[in-house]
Amino acid sequence: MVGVNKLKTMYEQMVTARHYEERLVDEYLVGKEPAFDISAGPIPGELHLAAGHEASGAGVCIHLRNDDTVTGPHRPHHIAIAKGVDLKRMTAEIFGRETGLCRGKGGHMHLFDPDVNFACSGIIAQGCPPAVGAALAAKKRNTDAVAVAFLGEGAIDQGGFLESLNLAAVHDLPVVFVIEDNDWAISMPKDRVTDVADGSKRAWGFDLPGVRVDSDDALAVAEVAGEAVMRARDGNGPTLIEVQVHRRMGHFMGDAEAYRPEADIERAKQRDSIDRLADDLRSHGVTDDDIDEIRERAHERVEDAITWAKKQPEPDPEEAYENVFTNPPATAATDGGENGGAN
Amino acid sequence: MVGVNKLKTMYEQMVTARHYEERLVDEYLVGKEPAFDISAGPIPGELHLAAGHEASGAGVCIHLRNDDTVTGPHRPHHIAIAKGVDLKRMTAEIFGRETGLCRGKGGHMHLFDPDVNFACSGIIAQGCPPAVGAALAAKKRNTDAVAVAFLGEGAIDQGGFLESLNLAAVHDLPVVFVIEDNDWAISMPKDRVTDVADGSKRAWGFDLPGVRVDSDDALAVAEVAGEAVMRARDGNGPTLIEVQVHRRMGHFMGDAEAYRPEADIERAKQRDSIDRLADDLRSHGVTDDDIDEIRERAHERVEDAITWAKKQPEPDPEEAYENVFTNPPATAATDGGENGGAN
Amino acid sequence: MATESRDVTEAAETERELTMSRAMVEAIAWEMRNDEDVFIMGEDIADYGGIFSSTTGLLDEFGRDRVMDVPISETAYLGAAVGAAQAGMRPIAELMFVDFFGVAMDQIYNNMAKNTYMSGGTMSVPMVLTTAVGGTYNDAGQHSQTLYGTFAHLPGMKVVVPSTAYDAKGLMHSAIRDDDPVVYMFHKRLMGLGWMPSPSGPKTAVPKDDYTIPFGEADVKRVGDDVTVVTLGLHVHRAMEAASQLEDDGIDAEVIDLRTLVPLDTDTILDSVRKTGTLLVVDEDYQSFGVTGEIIARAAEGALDDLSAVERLAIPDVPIPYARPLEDEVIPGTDDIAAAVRDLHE
Amino acid sequence: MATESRDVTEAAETERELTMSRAMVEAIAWEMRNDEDVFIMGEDIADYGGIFSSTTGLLDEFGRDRVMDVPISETAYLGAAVGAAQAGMRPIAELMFVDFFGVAMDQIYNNMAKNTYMSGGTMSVPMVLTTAVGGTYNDAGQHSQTLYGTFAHLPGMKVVVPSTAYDAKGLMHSAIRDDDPVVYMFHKRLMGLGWMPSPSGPKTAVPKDDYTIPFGEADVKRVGDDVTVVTLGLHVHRAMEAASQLEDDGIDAEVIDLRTLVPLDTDTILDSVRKTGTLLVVDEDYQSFGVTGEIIARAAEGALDDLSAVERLAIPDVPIPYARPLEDEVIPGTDDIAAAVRDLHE
Ligand SMILES: Cc1ncc(C[n+]2csc(CCOP(=O)(O)OP(=O)(O)O)c2C)c(N)n1
Ligand SMILES: Cc1ncc(C[n+]2csc(CCOP(=O)(O)OP(=O)(O)O)c2C)c(N)n1
Ligand SMILES: [Mg+2]
Ligand SMILES: [Mg+2]
Repeated sequence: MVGVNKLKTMYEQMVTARHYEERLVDEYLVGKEPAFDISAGPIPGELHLAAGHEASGAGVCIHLRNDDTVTGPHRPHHIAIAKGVDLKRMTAEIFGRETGLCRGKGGHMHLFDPDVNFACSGIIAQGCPPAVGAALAAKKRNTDAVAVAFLGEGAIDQGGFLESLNLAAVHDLPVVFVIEDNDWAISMPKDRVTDVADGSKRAWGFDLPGVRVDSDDALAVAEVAGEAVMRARDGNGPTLIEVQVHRRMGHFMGDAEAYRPEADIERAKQRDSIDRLADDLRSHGVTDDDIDEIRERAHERVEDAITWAKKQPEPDPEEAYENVFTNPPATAATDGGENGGAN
Repeated sequence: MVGVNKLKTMYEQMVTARHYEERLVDEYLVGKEPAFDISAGPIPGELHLAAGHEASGAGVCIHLRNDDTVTGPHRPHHIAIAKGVDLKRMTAEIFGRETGLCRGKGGHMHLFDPDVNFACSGIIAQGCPPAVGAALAAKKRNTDAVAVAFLGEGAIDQGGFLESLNLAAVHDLPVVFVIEDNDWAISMPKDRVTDVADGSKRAWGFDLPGVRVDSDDALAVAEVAGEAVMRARDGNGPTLIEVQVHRRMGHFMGDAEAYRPEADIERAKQRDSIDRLADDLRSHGVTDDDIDEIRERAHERVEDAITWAKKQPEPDPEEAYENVFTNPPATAATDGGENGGAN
Repeated sequence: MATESRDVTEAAETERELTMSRAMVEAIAWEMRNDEDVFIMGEDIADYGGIFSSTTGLLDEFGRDRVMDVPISETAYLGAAVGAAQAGMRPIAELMFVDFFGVAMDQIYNNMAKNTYMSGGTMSVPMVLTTAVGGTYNDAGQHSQTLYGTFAHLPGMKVVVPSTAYDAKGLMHSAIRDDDPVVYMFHKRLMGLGWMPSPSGPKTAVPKDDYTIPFGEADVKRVGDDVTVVTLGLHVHRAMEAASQLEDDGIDAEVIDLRTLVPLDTDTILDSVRKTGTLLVVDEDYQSFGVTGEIIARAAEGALDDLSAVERLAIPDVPIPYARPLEDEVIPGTDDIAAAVRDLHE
Repeated sequence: MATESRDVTEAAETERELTMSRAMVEAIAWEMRNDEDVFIMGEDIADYGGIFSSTTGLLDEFGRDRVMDVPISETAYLGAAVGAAQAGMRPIAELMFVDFFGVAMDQIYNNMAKNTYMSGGTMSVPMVLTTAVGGTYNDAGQHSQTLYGTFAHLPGMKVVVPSTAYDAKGLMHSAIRDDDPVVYMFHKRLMGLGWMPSPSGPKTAVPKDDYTIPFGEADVKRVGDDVTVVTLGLHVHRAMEAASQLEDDGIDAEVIDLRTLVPLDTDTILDSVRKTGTLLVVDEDYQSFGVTGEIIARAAEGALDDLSAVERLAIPDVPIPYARPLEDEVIPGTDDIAAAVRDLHE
């Protein structure tokens, strides 16, 4: 059972994520208007926003501890926030600053926070095997830590995910796979790329339990995820979960969504998991004032993070040569010999 | 229904394959005794023999035409023979001769015979995607040709196989996947690497039909495969079949099988699908004389192929530089510039 | 079908300038119109028209059967392209970013590239693998590589890297008609996308008719006596800009656009180096064990006595970082090229 | 833990010669005994002891929890090794043949090699990827490659290629203790397998105690004044044999065993080339865009004025063919090396 305190926490995380991304849109568009140039402005490069996915990040991560591992996909903000990734340093990373989580080397698809065991990969499904590895490490060390891999519904056709199901199953590893089904893989609707409407069915061929949560009802997600995480923590092996979420925006910033029916865009925007969870809170006796307070706190936290991040220094160009190795070889020969450090 | 003529054909193919491999053992060991040196003798390199797998090759390929495509794995002889690959040129290839199927470039794991649309890959499960592609080509060209991909039970955990199931399913392609379950992947018993005892279950997660044939009864295989091939030919999409076969020998020549319980080796040798099919033939009224005649014909064909192959010339070393491209670039610069053709 | 028809059609066509993406698509469409066996597969290539506009408009003309969106299963669909090619079709298959090669490299390398040789020439694999390469827009280490050297190192594939619309069209015609597997690497920054402005060089006059550009012929973009600059892709344009700057200093650089890495036009490089005596290789791939080393080695093998100095500029053996100052540091810029040429000239 | 303890222990140990496979396993076992976080995963590494005897006996001593057979799912288990390493363990993961890299290259390259950099150094990936390389036993194009250049080209992994039992042990200790991902490429022909006889060189005296060999230090196997021969792996032994033959002709070759490709010991190469003036690079990988080009380029960059001739021997940009006369043709042999040195010496 997911009590009211947890629901409040989830709500706060979801509001934080949503507001965070709304604010990122503003910041991202600086320097990109009127002509959109992906490499211009304070936040260059691709930006994949998760508005509409929040219920899945919050509903799953509410059950996790710092020593549990989460691997995220290319659309990671809501998950990172729910997992407790440092919001200031994450924002600084997205702004490409020296004090960012990855010192400006990773950017928004590659957020790494070892303090809360969070990592991403921008390659489809490729966060799954490392999550299995984290679960394997937990098992070997006899801790009761678990690992969770998030992926999109478009990733369920990728070998790296499918192989991971089997490896996790055969060793009964404490890992939960969470498919975020937002109906689209960029421009491809799911029925164009697979016959299986319910992605959790993929589990069947590996003798694993698969469960689908048919709406982005955060409470429902939290209940299903709670069972899966407990199952993993108790040493009873992996679970595959699919959660129906919605993509409220384009695939990435700049995507005009010409391929997407108007009605589908409207539908995605109507179903708001955040409003629904607010109603749930109210039905648990949480007052509108309390809810407003949570919202305000979340908004403030977001503003603080963004303000802080924008004040951070950019990395010195010479830092590009650092961190290839944790233990850099003594010889300077590694990076191109006498001509290393090209520019 | 599989009539007696087809059963006779299957029997002949199975006897051919078994005898062929028995003879290959002799030839392979030439120059490798008393000390086994994998690179010595007339047939160097790895040699994976399929004794005990014959029912699957014959039972499936009996339904195929020359314009149907088959992709084989690293253990391909019985399948190649059942598909009608030129036995002489295949043997010359295994002996590394100029007139071999691949002019001595491929060897036994890489048999290509475009006349009957047969190809192999020595990389686990990697024959599956090209089979899907052949099926796609057939569909695009509106022929009723089909494609069949063979793989071992050890290959069902490999992304290339799993992705292929989905791609075939979503386009309803005329392709049949055949898992040959011989209980072992080199030294690894299947329950060490997957939780699923019945590999055909992998189909479930892709909304595909999966069928297992629980013994290497060639007739049973032929019946199941017949349905699957017809389904494909009629435009009704792919099927996954698993056939229980037996590995009567080591994984490859030279494998002492120290990891394998004596009893398991004995069990594999006792169940002989060839004897069983002979009994089936008898019950269909085929006489012992007829059966002997088939056997003799098969043996003769094998001897002819081996005798012919051994008389073939070895390739000229200079041929190593040919066939990188079908359409070699005009400039000699491709293979290493002025120093190309190293030796 | 005209070959190198630039001269013939130039008069009529100079008015019509195309972006590199439009030129690529024009060649693909021509071939699809003229050969039923040509079709194209990839992620988001149908309705979206390719993330980098490499397939814009093809769905409308040719329909879903010939312009196929595929699952995010690169191993399966690139391998399926191999199978279809072996069956006699001429598939074009797009790998959205070259950086994703690792999920499908077995099909690319062990099947697509090797089956012709392994089959002793009895099979052909007439397919084109198109893929977007390159950085300069801060997309970080998993989306900004060129991997030129990785593909060129492994025998069996022809490797094409166009730098202008004219070349993009002619090389695409050649690629589709070629009976061998061709890896066609287009640089995002050169495509002429509204949202990723190109430098001025890649948009060129492009004949309406079809024409081919043979593989293995480098293009001397600028004749010069002092220093040879060998490069490809985006850096052709940076090298040309640097050469203009250098003119003012009285340095006369020769700029060579390789256009194809396999086959490699060693002769053109050697002729130039024999003339100038100095060689700068500029590349957007990782420095060590790649393109720059190979070009320098070929020059050393073929013209050692004429060589008085060599130098290279490439990604300095680090993954490609996200933040602008870091990415700018590792990708060779116009000024870096000019400075290196000046050094060599001294 | 001794470093380069050859001198100290030599007296006591010269009697004990080991094959390269025994030396590798001895180092792995020592590290597993001394560090609970070290474990090993791979196909057929438990009961079988590794197809090339790279793990013989480990199952008996350490049991199935630490010596894990895995499904034929290279992406999953190599990626799992990355995840376990990031969680603080020190996995060793075997890729049975390097030729299979293509089914798992994304985990190897985009995660194992890059995560340290992409995380700005906040994550480490202390894992060892062991893999068998090389031909000479007629296993054809999908099982005979070395792919040295492919791995060395992509930054973020250290790349180790031992050529003797002594080096194999010391480099393995270093690899396991290193906080970075190390690709440890062992040549099948050097392992000392009963069924694939080694040349006489790789079996050496090996100290019983643990010791490390630092990465980035090439080994000058033979000092000579006339020609520099740079090589690695199996070809160290072929080059040494060639050098013996050449002695009779009065040609004094210097033979350098690189031992690690990343980091690369450029200084040792340059010192030698400055002395001899001529350079032959011998490699079992494909010729173009690989190891040989890089070594020649470094020599040209660093010692152009001292260089009077360069030459290379490698696989001539063809997949590796099966039949004996064909494979023999493409893999450089002792005689090829001797002939090339003679040419250079003229
Ligand atoms: C192996 C690989 N192929 C393709 C891509 C390009 N790509 C990035 S996101 C994406 C769509 C993913 O869809 P889905 O998994 O449903 O996640 P969503 O974006 O909907 O959250 C694709 C194809 C990639 N990053 N990696
Ligand atoms: C991707 C890949 N991984 C590993 C191997 C090495 N290998 C060759 S055969 C084999 C076992 C295959 O077992 P199975 O699929 O059951 O076929 P069987 O040999 O039993 O017929 C392995 C692991 C390979 N060829 N390709
Ligand atoms: Mg999606
Ligand atoms: Mg098997």
